[in-house]
Amino acid sequence: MPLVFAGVCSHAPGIVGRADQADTAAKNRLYEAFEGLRHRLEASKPDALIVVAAEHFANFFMNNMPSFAMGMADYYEGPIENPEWLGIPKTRIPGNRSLSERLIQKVMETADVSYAEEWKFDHGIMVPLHFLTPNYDLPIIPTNINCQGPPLTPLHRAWAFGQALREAADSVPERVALIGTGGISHWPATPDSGKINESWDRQFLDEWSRCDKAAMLSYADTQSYLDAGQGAFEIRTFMTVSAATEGAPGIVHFYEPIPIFAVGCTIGTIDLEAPPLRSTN
Amino acid sequence: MPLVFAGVCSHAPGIVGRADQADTAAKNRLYEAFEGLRHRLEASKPDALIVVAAEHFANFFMNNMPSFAMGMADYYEGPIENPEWLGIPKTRIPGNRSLSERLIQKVMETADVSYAEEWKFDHGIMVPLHFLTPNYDLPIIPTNINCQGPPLTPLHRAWAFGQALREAADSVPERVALIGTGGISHWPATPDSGKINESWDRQFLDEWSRCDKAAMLSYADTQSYLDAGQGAFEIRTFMTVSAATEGAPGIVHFYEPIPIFAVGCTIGTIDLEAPPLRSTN
Amino acid sequence: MQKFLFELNRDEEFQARYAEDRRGALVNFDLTAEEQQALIEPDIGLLFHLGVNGQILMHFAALHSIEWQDYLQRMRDGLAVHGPVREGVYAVTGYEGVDAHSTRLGQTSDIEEGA
Amino acid sequence: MQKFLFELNRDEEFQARYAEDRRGALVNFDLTAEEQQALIEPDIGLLFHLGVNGQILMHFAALHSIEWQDYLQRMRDGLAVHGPVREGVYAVTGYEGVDAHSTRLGQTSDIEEGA
Ligand SMILES: [Fe+3]
Ligand SMILES: [Fe+3]
Repeated sequence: MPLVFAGVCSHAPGIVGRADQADTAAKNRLYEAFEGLRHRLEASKPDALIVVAAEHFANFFMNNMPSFAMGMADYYEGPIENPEWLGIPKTRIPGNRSLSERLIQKVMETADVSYAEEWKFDHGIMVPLHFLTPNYDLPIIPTNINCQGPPLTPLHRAWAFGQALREAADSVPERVALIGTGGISHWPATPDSGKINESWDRQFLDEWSRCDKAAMLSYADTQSYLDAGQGAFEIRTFMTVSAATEGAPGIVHFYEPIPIFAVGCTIGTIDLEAPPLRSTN
Repeated sequence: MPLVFAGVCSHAPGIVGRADQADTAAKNRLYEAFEGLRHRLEASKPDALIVVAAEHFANFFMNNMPSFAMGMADYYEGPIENPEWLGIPKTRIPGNRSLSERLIQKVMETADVSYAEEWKFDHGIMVPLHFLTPNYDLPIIPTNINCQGPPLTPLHRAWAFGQALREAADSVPERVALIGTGGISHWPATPDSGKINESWDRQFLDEWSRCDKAAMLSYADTQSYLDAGQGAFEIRTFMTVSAATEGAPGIVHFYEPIPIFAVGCTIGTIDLEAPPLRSTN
Repeated sequence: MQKFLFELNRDEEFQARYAEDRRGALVNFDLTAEEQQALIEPDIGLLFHLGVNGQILMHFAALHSIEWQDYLQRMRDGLAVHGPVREGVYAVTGYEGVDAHSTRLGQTSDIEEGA
Repeated sequence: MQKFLFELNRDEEFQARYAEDRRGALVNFDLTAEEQQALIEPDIGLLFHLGVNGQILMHFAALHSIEWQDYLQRMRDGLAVHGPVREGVYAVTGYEGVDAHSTRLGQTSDIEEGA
């Protein structure tokens, strides 16, 4: 049935792991926004949640680095990181192998994916789940886009992947929800960690909220790197959600740079009920 | 520069590993055909050889199974199998990382590939190289299509991959050669090993030689499995070569069922100089 | 089970550990007692019946110096004793065998008998 | 070198082996003497200079109980001592630092000092 929910959020490990070092008021504002996102997700009564992530060399390495990967298991594990470091205990996360298989076969019609019967979630998936499904009771379909090891997934192929995900989600009887998770500008795990280019972020989020495909596809990695750090390569995850909901407006519920979390923290949803946007392409 | 060579061949491990158990005359006919293929390849003066293979759970497993993979290293190793069992000693095979990177980036424009900085070649690549580059002095660009673990790469995506490979090969200054390697009908490593459906093979090779895209894309895996065994899933490698040379006729230099080699042994090349075939689509 | 064999087939160091201590090499894999026993014997026919892909099993058989024709026969025997492949799609098709097939094609095949 | 850290980060058993015998855990990886020494110390700054991706290095630092701010400082020190990242594309941009940045945004950041 048609996609029941689509949204985006940040996943930086500091959001949970360094929560005690943050400005309390800023942290609380972010946590409330995550709470709001959880309520919206729950209200959509999903049978499963596709997470479009950009993992950080936890499962996928240069010996076999997929442009796109999709999980195909009945359960997963996470976090792969030290639980004390991340502030999230190790747990088992439910999947849905049958649903994964049907989605993967449909996606494979137009995009080429690696499927994975094992997957140890890193903070890129665990931080969103920690806030959105704190009881780990919603089956997760993990997906990954290579935003880390060049050659990276081209932006226009991330768009094609988003379209393929949408067709797949609409083709199954289950109520499928979708969330994309990544940083916008940031310099994670570098000496510049904490740096955030707020105006760059606000421009990207403006384009994202208007589903401006041409504008979003025009970001070149070399320029993004200079302006917004290597973390900005993760805009692919936000764009995949745009592609899956092309023509529907995005709502930015929260945006605030929080340097100790090393990212401009973002919470957004797509208004799937709104009249289609006039094409900007 | 434009692709300098394209061909296809079989790769069954028995061709080398069980050579002493075969009918001597039949074995000699096949080995002569391989020798002819080597001469044609050498005459094209290639700088590198792309091998489109269908490996057998040597590097790629269901924990991260790519639809398409391409090697990106300066050297590889092989065979991964026991050298006595395969009849080919362990060796180091040259690659070309720079060329790989440029090809991969071009292919990624339209097909989504996993890149691999490590690759231990199995018989699927080693048997062809044993005959075609016996001194291991030609840089190899290994590529792989998932013909083993379902969900398999869809046939029409293998076609798209072949087109992408061709565009990539034509875009680099190097003289690039291409070979696809797989079985046609066969039941490898099953109790029915040795079975060969000769009429099925001859029909497929007829379609292949006429580059009949519609006919080749119409093979459904469920039917191929019944008629031609699970080894027939490897027709994707032959079709990738057709897609890379669309409109050019194929020449079958050799075809003969040799049960102890467990496959209808096949050697073919594409006539890249011939006037284009009238479209059959 | 296939994951264990995949790792074993591609890693010589792991093969050495397995040679020394078969049961110890299995500890990190999620296996039933039946699967463990089949791997330790090794019972090629049972492994095939349990759903191990022949391309993976082939190298495991070679590691145990099981000759090609014997390997094929063990798979056939496994199906005869235990029934059709339990998981996966493989169905036997009633093949006449390499010897008869070669003869019909006018080829002689010089197959060594036994293991 | 990154492959070693990738394996180490994702495998608790491997972490235990590394804890017991750092040099022994490195034997199967194709590493220069400088790389080996940097991994054994561990010299976070040198590893970053040598081109290890920060996302990989971050967990290696956590494994050695190096606090976040100290980890960032060691990377900065590595670049100061050894020069820019030798392989890969990373270039430092002259960031003002989390404390100053937070203050400018009206946030207090309660960072623990030292390791
Ligand atoms: Fe990230
Ligand atoms: Fe094969």
